[in-house]
This record gives sequence, C-alpha cells and structure tokens, in this order.
Amino acid sequence: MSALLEVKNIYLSFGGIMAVAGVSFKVNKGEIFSIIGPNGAGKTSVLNVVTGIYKPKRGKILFEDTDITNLPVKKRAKLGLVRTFQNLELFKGMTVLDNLMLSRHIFMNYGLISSIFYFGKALKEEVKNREFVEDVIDFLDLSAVRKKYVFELSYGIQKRVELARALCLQPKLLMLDEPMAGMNTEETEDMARYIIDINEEMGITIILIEHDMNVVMDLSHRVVALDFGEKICEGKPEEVANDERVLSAYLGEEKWV
Amino acid sequence: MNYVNCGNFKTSYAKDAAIYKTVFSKISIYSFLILMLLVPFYANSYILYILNMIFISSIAAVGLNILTGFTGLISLGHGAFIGVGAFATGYLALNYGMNFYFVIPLAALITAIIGIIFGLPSLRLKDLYLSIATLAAQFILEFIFIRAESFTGGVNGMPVAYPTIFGIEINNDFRFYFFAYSFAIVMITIGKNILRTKIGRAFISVRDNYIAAEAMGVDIFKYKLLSFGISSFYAGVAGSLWAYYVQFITPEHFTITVSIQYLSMIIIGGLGSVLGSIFGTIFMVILPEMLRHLVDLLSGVAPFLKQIFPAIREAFYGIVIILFLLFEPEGLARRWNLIKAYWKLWPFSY
Amino acid sequence: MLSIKNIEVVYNDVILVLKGLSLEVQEGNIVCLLGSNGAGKTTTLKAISGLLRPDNGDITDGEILFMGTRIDRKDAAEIVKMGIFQVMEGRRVFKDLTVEENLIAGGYTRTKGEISEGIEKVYTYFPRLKERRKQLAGYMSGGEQQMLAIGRSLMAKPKLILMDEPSLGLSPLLVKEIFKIIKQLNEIEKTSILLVEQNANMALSFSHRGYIMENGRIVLDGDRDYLLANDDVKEFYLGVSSGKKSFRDVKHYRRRKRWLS
Amino acid sequence: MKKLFFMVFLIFSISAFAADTIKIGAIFDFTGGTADVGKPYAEGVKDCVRWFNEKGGINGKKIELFDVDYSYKVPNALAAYKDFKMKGVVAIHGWGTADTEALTKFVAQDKIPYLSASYSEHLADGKKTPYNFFVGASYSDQTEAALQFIKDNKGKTVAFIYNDTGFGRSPFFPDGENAAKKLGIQLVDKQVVDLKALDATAQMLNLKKSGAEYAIVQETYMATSTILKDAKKNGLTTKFIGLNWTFDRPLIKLAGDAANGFYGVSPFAFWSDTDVEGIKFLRELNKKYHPDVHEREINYIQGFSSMYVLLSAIKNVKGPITGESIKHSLESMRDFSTMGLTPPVTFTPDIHKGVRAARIYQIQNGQIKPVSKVITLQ
Amino acid sequence: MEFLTQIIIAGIVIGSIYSLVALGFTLIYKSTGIVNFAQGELLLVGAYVCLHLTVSYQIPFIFSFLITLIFMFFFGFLIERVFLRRMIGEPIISIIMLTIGLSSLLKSIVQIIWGTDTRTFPKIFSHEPVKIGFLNISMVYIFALISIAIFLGIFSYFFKTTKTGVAMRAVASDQQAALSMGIDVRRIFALSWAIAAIVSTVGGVLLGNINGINTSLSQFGLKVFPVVILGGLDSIIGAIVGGIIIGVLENIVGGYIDPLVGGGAKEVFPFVAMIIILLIKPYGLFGTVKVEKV
Repeated sequence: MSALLEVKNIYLSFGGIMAVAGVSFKVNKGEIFSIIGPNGAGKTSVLNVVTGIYKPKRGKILFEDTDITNLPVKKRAKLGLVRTFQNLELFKGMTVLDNLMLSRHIFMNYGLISSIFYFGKALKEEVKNREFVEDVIDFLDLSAVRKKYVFELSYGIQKRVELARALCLQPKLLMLDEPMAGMNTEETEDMARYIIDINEEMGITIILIEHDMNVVMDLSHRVVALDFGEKICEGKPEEVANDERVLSAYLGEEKWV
Repeated sequence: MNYVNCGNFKTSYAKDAAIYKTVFSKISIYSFLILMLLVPFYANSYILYILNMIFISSIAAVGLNILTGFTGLISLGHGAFIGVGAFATGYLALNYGMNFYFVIPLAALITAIIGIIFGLPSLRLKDLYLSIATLAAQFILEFIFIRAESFTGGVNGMPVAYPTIFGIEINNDFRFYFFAYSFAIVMITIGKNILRTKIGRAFISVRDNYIAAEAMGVDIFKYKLLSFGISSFYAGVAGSLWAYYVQFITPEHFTITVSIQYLSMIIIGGLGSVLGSIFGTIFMVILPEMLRHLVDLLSGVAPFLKQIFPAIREAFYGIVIILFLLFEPEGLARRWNLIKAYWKLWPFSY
Repeated sequence: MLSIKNIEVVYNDVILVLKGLSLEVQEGNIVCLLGSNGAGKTTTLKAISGLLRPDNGDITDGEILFMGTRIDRKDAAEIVKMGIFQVMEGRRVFKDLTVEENLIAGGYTRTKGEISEGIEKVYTYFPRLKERRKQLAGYMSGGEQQMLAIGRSLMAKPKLILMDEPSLGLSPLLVKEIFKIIKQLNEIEKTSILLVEQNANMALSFSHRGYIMENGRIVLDGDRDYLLANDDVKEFYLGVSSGKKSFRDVKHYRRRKRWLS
Repeated sequence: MKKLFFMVFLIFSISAFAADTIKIGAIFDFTGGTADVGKPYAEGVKDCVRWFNEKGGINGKKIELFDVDYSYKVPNALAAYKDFKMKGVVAIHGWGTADTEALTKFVAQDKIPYLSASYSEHLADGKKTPYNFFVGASYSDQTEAALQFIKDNKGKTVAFIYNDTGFGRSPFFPDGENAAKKLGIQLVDKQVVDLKALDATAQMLNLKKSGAEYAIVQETYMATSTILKDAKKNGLTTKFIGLNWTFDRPLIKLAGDAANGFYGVSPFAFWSDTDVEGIKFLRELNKKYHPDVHEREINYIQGFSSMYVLLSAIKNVKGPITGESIKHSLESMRDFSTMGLTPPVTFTPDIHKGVRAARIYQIQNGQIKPVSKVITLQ
Repeated sequence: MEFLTQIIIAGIVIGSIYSLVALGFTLIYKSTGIVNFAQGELLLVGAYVCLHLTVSYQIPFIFSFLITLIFMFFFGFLIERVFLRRMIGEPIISIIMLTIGLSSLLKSIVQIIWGTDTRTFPKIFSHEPVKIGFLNISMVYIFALISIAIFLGIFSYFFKTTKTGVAMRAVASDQQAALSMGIDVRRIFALSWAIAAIVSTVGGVLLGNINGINTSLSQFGLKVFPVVILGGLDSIIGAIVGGIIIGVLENIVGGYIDPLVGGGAKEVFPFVAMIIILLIKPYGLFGTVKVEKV
C-alpha cells in the first residue's frame, strides 16, 4: 500500500505552549487510521494542520506525494482532503439539502450569469449534483430530514448530516473528529456502521479521532497515540492498547496513594 | 415558501428546486402580479408615489439583504452605494445622453465595482470591524459626492432627464409605476435565482460558518466580494431609478440615515429572506405616512398631538425597531410563514 | 453534603445531556467523576454551580441539594456564596489581570479583610504565585495558571470545590504536583472536592470515592479501592476486548427509496 | 396585502376630504438638522395664515394649510409633495435647499408655485426653475451687499468662510468671487468650517496668516459661534460679516462676548427694529396669539413675510385660483410692501428672488443695531 | 511652529473629549460585548439634564453637574435593564440595530422635552482665553483637560484596586469564569452602562459649555468609531490615546490639507485613517487580538 498522506515532523505552538511537537505518521490508501490520546494531547491540532486551518511551525504535509504544507484551506477540499468537526460546524441556517449541495460547490461549473437566469448550464449542473447528493442522503438515511433546517435536528442527526456533507465532497481522505462524541449506544453503532461502509464500499481512506476506545479498537486498521503533542506509539490496535506508555498516558504513570 | 402542500409529489429534481412549490401558489403569485398592473388605473398619484417608492426601495433592500442577511456582512454604507448609482446615472445620462437601458446597467455596474472596492477590507475584517469599515465607506463616499464636482455636480447636485422608451417620456407617476414595477420584478427574480443556486448557498455558508465553508472548498473571500458586488449592483439599480424618478440628485439624499433606514427595513422584514426585504420595505415606507395621516385625523380631537407629533414619530420609529428586535427578531417574513402554515391546514389545523 | 437526585439537563430546549443522573458527595471527601468525552461530566458540574443557564442549558427534572438546601434554581452568584466553587476546565484565568487581581476577583463574595487574608493563605500554598503577584496571568505557564485557578477558588473559602480536569494539558510532573495540592487542601482546609478527570487512575488514587458516567448517566460507582480493583474500569478506558460484540459486526438495514417528500 | 392597500386607501381618502378652501401645502423642519431655525420659521408661516383667515380669508375662502414635518429628509419631502398634489394644493411653502431642488422639476411640471427659504441664486432664475420663488435676497446678493459694505468702509481684502454643502458654497462660487473682483476687493482666503464644528482653531490661524480684513461667513448659529470664539481666542483682527442664517439672538446666546462686533447681512427686519411698521404689527399680533411669547427670532419674521407675500399674491389673482394664475400674480408684483419687514418685493417672469436689497447690522453689547442704510443692488 | 503648536493643542483638547465619549463606548463594549450606537444620545441626554437643572432650577453649576452624574448613572443602569439585557447573546446586527433604535428613541424624547432650538449654558467659564506663552487656550478647554485627568485618575483607581472594578475587568476578560466566582455578571453589565452614561455626560456638558447644545450634538457618537478602532475596541487606554491622536490628526489635516483641497478633509479624514488602521492593525493599537478556534 502506498501512503496517501504523510505527516512529517510537524510542530505547532500557541502562545508559547507546544500543542504539537514533532509528530510524524503515514496514512495508507484505503485504511482506517485512528489518532488517540487524552484530552489536550494535540489530536485536533494535528487535524487542523492537515486541513490547513493552522500552519505548522515546522514540518511538512505530503498528500499523494505532493507538498501541501502551504496550500490554502479551500484548495485542499478540491484535492480530496475533507473533514468533519469536533463541535458541529454545520450551516445552521440552511436545510440539510442545501448543506449537502454546498459541498457540491466545487463540482458545479457555472457562473453568475447563468445563475441569474437559472437555466441552461446552471439548471443542468444543479440537477446533476442533486442526484449525487440524493445518493449520499440515501446512503446515510437522511431522506426524512432532507428539507429540514439543520438547527431543528437532534444532535445525533446533525452529526450524520456533517458526515454526509463531507461525503458529498467526494473525499479521498476523510478525517473524522470525534464522530461518536455525545452519542448514545445506538447512534454510535449506526455511526460505526456508516464509517465502515464508507471505508469499504466507497473505498475512502479515513482518519478517525475518537475517545470511545471500543470504537477505535474495532474499526481501525492502525492507530497512533499522542500525548503532550508527541507521538508515543503507533501500530495495530492491539499493539497500541497494550503499550506501556499509552496505558500510563491514560491511567497515570504510577499509583500514588 | 418552505411549506409544501401534502399530496404533492415531484418527479424531478428541477421541479423540486422551483421557487413556487405548488400550482396553487404559482397561480396566486402570477395573478397577484397581474393585478398589480391594474392598480395605477385606479390609484391617484400619491398612492402611486408610495408604490413607486416601495418598488425602488425594495430593490435596494433585497440587495442589502443579500449582503447582510444572506452573507452576514453588516453594511452601514448602503445609502452611499445607492448614491453612487444615482450619480453614475446622472453623469452618464447628462454627459453621454445615453438612454436608460444602457445607463441603468452601466450605473449599477459602476456601483458594483465601487462596492467591491469597499468590500476589500472584508479580506481581513469580520463582524463588527467590517461594519465599521462600511461606516467609513459611507462617509468617504459622501465626501467624494461633494468633492468630485465634475462627476456629481458637487453640492449643487445634478439634474437628471426623464427616461424615454419608444419615444414615450416616463415623466409621471403613472408611467413610472410600470417602469419601476418591471425593474422590481426582474431584480427580485434575479435575486431569488442567485440565492437558490450555488452562489446563494456559498453566501449562507460564509454567514453561518466561514471556517467550515472554507474547509468545504468555498473561496470565502471571493464570495464576500461577490456579495458586496451584487448587493451594490442592486443599490446601483435602485439609485438609478431614484435618480430618474426624482430627476434631481444632491449628496444630501444619500446620508447615513438612508443606510440605517435600509438596515431597519431588512431587520423588520427578516434577515435572509427576499420576501422579508419586500415586507420590510412596505412597512417602512408606509409607516411614516400612515402615522402622519393618523395624526391628521386625530388632531381634530387632540390638537396638541400635532405639536409634538414630529418627535413622537421619531420615537415611534425607534420603538418599532426595538420591539421587532425584542419580540419578532426574525421579522415579518417569519410571521408570514406562520400565518401561511396556519391557513394551509385551515379549518382542520390539528 | 451535596446530593444530586435524578437530574435531567437539556441544552437549547432540545439536546438531552444528563438523563437522570444521581450522585453524592460526603463532607470532607474527594469524589471523582470519570467518564469519556461528551459523557456529561462538565455539564454535571455546571448544573451544580449554576453555570448552565448562560450556556442555554436548563435542568428540567430532579433536584440538587447542598447542605439540605435546594440549589438547582439558584443563581451562580448565590451558589458561590453558599460555598460551592467551580474551577473551570482549561483554567480560565483572567488573562489581562495580574495574579493578585485574579485572586481579588476570586474573593468577590468576601469582604475586604477576608480577601487580604485569603491572598496570604493562597501564597502559602503556592509560593510561586507570590513571586509573580504583579504579573499578568496570561503570560504564565500552564502549570502556574492551574495553580492560580485553584488559588482563586480558595479565595471564596468554599466548602465544596468542583474541579474540572485540573490535569488538562499539563506535564505528568506538574499533574502530580497539582494533585498533591488538591490532597492537601482537602486535608488541611477540610474542603470537599468533586473532581472530574480523564486521567482515571491518578484521579481515583487521590479520591475517596468515584463515579463513572456514560451518556448522561452514572454507570458505576464505589469507593477508591473497589474501583481500582475493578477490571471494568481499565476496560472502560482501553476497551481491551473481552467478548464484547465488535462494532464491525453490527448489522444495518437500509431502505432504497427515492421520494421527494 | 390587499387588505393593507384598502386600509391605506381608507385613511388617505378620509384625510383628503375637505370643504371649499384654498389649499396650501407647507414643508417644515421641526425635528431634522435645521430644526432650530425651522421651527420659528414655521410658526411665522402659520401665524400669517391664521391672521389671513381671521381677516376673513381670501375672497371669502378660508386658507387650509397642510403642514408636514419632513425632518430634513428628502424622501419625506417628496412624499409630502405627492400628498399635497393629491389633496389639490395650489401653492407650496417649502424649506431647505436639498428638498427644494429635489422638487424643482415636479413643481414645474405640475405647475405649483413653490416658495422656499433656500435663497440659492440658481433657484431664482424664472426660466430654469419657473415655479420656484423665494422672498428674500439671494445668498449671492447678500454677499454682494456685504462686499459693498466692505468697500464703503474702505476694506481691501476679504475671506470667505463656509460649510461644504450646497447651502454653504452657493453665495461664493462663482457669484461672490465675481462680485469681489468687480468691486476691486481682493479675495485672500477661503476656509471651510463644518456646520457642526466644535473647533475652528486651524481655520482661524490660517485666516490670521492670510491677513484678511473682512471675512464673510455662510454658516448657521453653531458654527458661527465656534468661528467667532476661536477668532477671539487666537487674537484675530478680522471683522466678520455673516449672511442671514448666522445672525440673530441665538448667536449672542451661544457666542457671548465673542459675538460683539459681528456684522450681519439681513434682508429682513429684526424684532428689535421697533420703528418698522411690520415689526410693530407683529408684536401686536403675538400679544394676541401667543401672550407668553415676548421675543421672536428673525426666522419667524422670515416665515411670516414669505407667507404674506404668497397670500397677497393669491389675493390679487383674477379669476380662478390655480398654480398658474398664482405664478402670474407673483410675477406681476412690483415693489410690493411687506410692511417694512423686507425691502419692497418685486418678482418678474425672469427673476424669482423677491428682494434685491439688504441692510448691514452689527451686534453691539449684545444688541442688534443697524449700521448701514439699505443697500440696494442692481 | 507656533501655528503647528496651536493646532496640536486644540487637537489635544477636542481629542480629549473624543476620549471621554470613546471611553464610555469602550467600557460597554469591553464588559458586555455590545456596540453602542447610542453613545452620542447618552451624551445628549446628560447635557440637557444638566442644562435643565442649571437653568430651570437655578442650581449652581457644580451641584447640578453632580446631580446629573448621579441621574445619568441610574439612567444608564435603567437602559441596560430594560433594553439590552434581553439582547445578550443575540447576533451583532441585532445589537447594532437595537442601539440605533435606542438612539432615535432617546433623541426624540429629548426633542419632546426640550425642543429643538440650540440652548446655551449660563456663562460658567470665562470666555477670556488663558495665555500660556504664545498659546491661547479657553477656560472650558482647560477644564475639559482637568476633568479628563480626574476621570482617568478615578478610573485607574477604581479598576486597579476596588473589588467591583477588578470584577468588571474580570467579566470583560472571561464572562463564564467570572460567573463561576460568584460575580454577578448582570449587575456588572448594568454598571458598565451606568459608568458609560456618566463619562458621556461629562463629555456632553463640556461640549455644551463650548458651544451650546441641540440635538445635532448626538452626532458625536459616530466620531467615536475612528477613535476606538485606532485605540482598540476593548482597550481603555486605547480609547484615551486614540481620542487624542484622532483629535490632533484631524486638526493637522484641517490646518494643512484642507486649504489645499478646499475643505472637508478634516471631517472625513478620521474615517480614512480608520480604514487604513483596520487593514494594517485590525485590533488597533491596544486591542486584544482574537484567536479563532475550531
């Protein structure tokens, strides 16, 4: 397997506090790759560097062997780097459908003029992309809420809408930031299923950040563990789960009484 | 118009994206539009004036709503942009003798360009900072209106000739009604169209969550500028119509008060709603006139009213804005939808 | 001294976060509340301290008693006056105030004399803060900020401190130091502490009792030794599989319909 | 929507109903930017109407005045105008520069004579603006009168101080400049002081550097007061002459000692000019109408005389009273006496400024004193 | 040189009044996050109340001034209670519009009570300018400078040492955290409006003494924006420094550029400067830089 994404020795700091210190890893095509670590370990920061919201102080990001370290955020979506957010970042004032249609933005190829009259190319493109969106809606079982405004929906559904929105961008690499957070068991199971389907049926590579260890262990092909912005372990789920440093990061170094 | 009658199925996505969701609403809208064409044959020039003002203002209000309501960029300089459109009209008509079908698009285009220039700070500024920058735009443009005498006639203002179409001078309220009415319909339809396509969605995404929008591949800066451009284009059209209607423009027509007036229109009507912009305009144009006539009527009973009325009117204006913000923050458009939803199921509304 | 009975918390009138949660803090105890992200730990603390309402949250059911008085309808300010103080997650020091001003703010509910007394006491616990008394809090390191946050809580002379992830983002050594101070506070000042932690083992080892919560409910509770000995606790965090059904095996159904509502 | 229209219709049609009267519209500013002078002006206009009506109206018909406060906002003036038109007014008394200009074309088209308090020269040309009139000397004429006064007092240099609006620039460019040249007075400086300026130190110091002996001021009270105070503070020896909107008691209140020695050009008589017949009359009238008012601003006198001229013109109409006939009646006025409130008023088909003369006054120890004869311009 | 010094001094004085009004604006913004477009109207109300007390009730100026301050304190308090409290957490445009609505309401109330003609204070300060070297400065201006200095002193004492002052800054810095220490945030909000009303009133009374008052005085509220943008929206020291800088720059432009362009530049210059500042230093000289987090 070739590496789809390569993170090379990145450093990131906020006001003197090192959030990420020399993290490197590779994500292979077609795998589910998880990043774990206690709160504040720098997981989301790594994700933010990969998606370009933060610029790393040092280090490089390679996507399909091209250096994207300094590529603006908006261009990364076109390359196929897509993410979801830890705290829902949906467009609350739009319907679910419009949220998803927005993701098709970069695939729609028409200008202001045809948009003004809403005929010809605009109409054709809208319909074509609507078809794609409907496939995703169908895939994630969102058809019942299609025309609802996002703010009306429950948290679990909103999470799913966010996933759908990401899928509409036809990602090559999908980064999920705590997709299960705040969900009940049932919703978690659904979400896990969707993630597996996305990975297996659509062949999309996934980076998963998740706190629920059961999910991580079951779903991931490989896992990297971070603590204090540093990589402490990388490998198969079982290996990571039994790693000394990981255990201590989660459970504390020793037992003080 | 998000409510869809039950038992109404669509078989294509294109139909699903249509503005009017049902045959019934389509028919009622069209018949209303046609009915409006009959109004001038029955109304006097005062009523026509009010309607003309509503048409002109609603174009500008829709423009401002595109920028402020849909894209989330608060503009305190809309009045000045309307001014740009008006002066461009005056300049083009006076110096090149162009007819309105060249002048209006050209003036609007010029306004759009100016709007984009003053939208440039949006690259770095957000929220409050941006709205303060538009406040600056207002004052700077006012200064330019006064100083650039060769273009604007300076403080003395400039006369604007009547527009003519097929040799007919549009020189009274009656004729202007059809003129303004057709512009209003065209501009509002265009607005609706823009807002239901990818551009409109991109605008809302910038408003709702620009970080996510960027992550979705939306070039937010481009869309902010586009929003400024389109919004100013509308202001330009409105300014142009205003110039043609009033036939004499001076910088004093386009002050900060005008900008604020438009903001209150879209707040009262409903941010992020085209229909709301129109409602807001109707409300704000008619309100002072209604009040005036009311006081005229009442002054027979209580003459002192007439004495303090002017101040009361201003107070009323403030109170209306405040009450709307406190109790109907989503504006008249929402109220309208609620009423519609209620009547749709009437008399079995359970 | 504190007992929570069956509370339900809803955000924005929609999202149910706590679903009938109950727990109790005995006088003089350190009680820790463990659980994964999003389980509702912070919400629980906010429900106690009255900080829910500014977040659009609301307690819709159940009651919270503190020293026998119902506090679930009270204002944050009143609750602080009654002796409950929350040290918020992420330290939340006032960055553009100096250390001493931070402490003064912490003692807002006290009189002037008590404030200066309190400041002295804080300095005895944290000599490092005394050295930096005139410095802006924003320029201090994470550990010092955490000390300040705890010191600030002392200013109000609370009977119960709610501590939200004091170890967050600190190095192991500092975490150890912070926990030692928490222990000291409990022993010397006789302050009860309700501790929310992800660092389960460490937190447990300092506590008298622990609760483990998931999805807005308490799923396990017991005293320290019981919990430390419990295999589930370890598993709960690392999920080393022991016969549990894997998520990969969950079946799913899918409709294939294409109706436009 | 339709319901709404119906309601609008209803209210409007009720208010449109009236008996057989002579309808006159009035656009006033009670609350806008010029309310301080607009209010007394309006009172003058209203008192005049009241007086006429008490005398029995015009040819037995009562005058019905529709007055509107437009808050100095042009769209309001437009709305008011359309309303007036609907109600069938035969003449309108307006107010400021911007609104008057905005209505110029309409009144010409609808043939409704329009009197206003904007004395801009370009509103005085009967060919270009056939239905605009004003009773007063144009700002340009006032400037010329001031320059004449300077020449009579052997002044050689002058500066213009104005605000950057149509109102402010109208007296000087180009008329004032030309008049100075014609009279051989050197224009040495131009300074802009904003209408709301709180400080004019920079302008006054520049003026000081220019060494102008006289400065003609086109502002309103507030800015004038700023100018006078800052001039005094910085030890200027320049003598200031203000045009009609700068000069009356409110200025004395505002500027205090600094107002002493300030000259004013006025085509109108002041309340203190008790030897004038019209002032005597107005004092009596006020005793009757407003027993608790003892003093009136010049703006009141302005408003009164302007309306007096209009109503007198209507009175002289032979045949049916229409906008056109009133226009002819106005244009045939020759040396019409306003009881001395203004110099005699003359309109011709070409010249629509009623007065071509003004007098120079001076503030001496807080009192307004005339210091020149009436300066009549050719 | 003398010319330059003169206009700089005049600029400082006018600027210091800008500072006062901007200070009120900043206080409100800093602690409540509300952008107050009605700052000018607070000033107006304060000035009229003081005038009314002095003229109608013949109260000696110094007492009527003090009474006005007390009155305005409660007035500001009341405004927050009645109108702004419900707006906490609303989108910024609603807040802007609410304060705009408030401004037209306050202005018309002033008009209903006091009418529209320009009113003047009885002669309180001598009109004779004070001579310091070659400089001529009016008494009012000296009084303005002194009162601003006094206010600064009071403020720095209040914010540095008193519990309430520190609490106000704490609320500004982190509302939730402040709430968690038992600080009554809503009271602090109301308090900041009260103080803002007071400082604006001082500005209003000074302006009234310089040149009389009418409703157009409220336009002063808009002048505040360039000042606070320059100084940094949430910085008290920024409001003061910004006010003086804008005052001085305005006068320099008035003195040197206006004669070249034929005037008007002085009025528009602050806004041009504002755009430039916004582009170079969006958070002003002393403002807190906001970091976006996802």
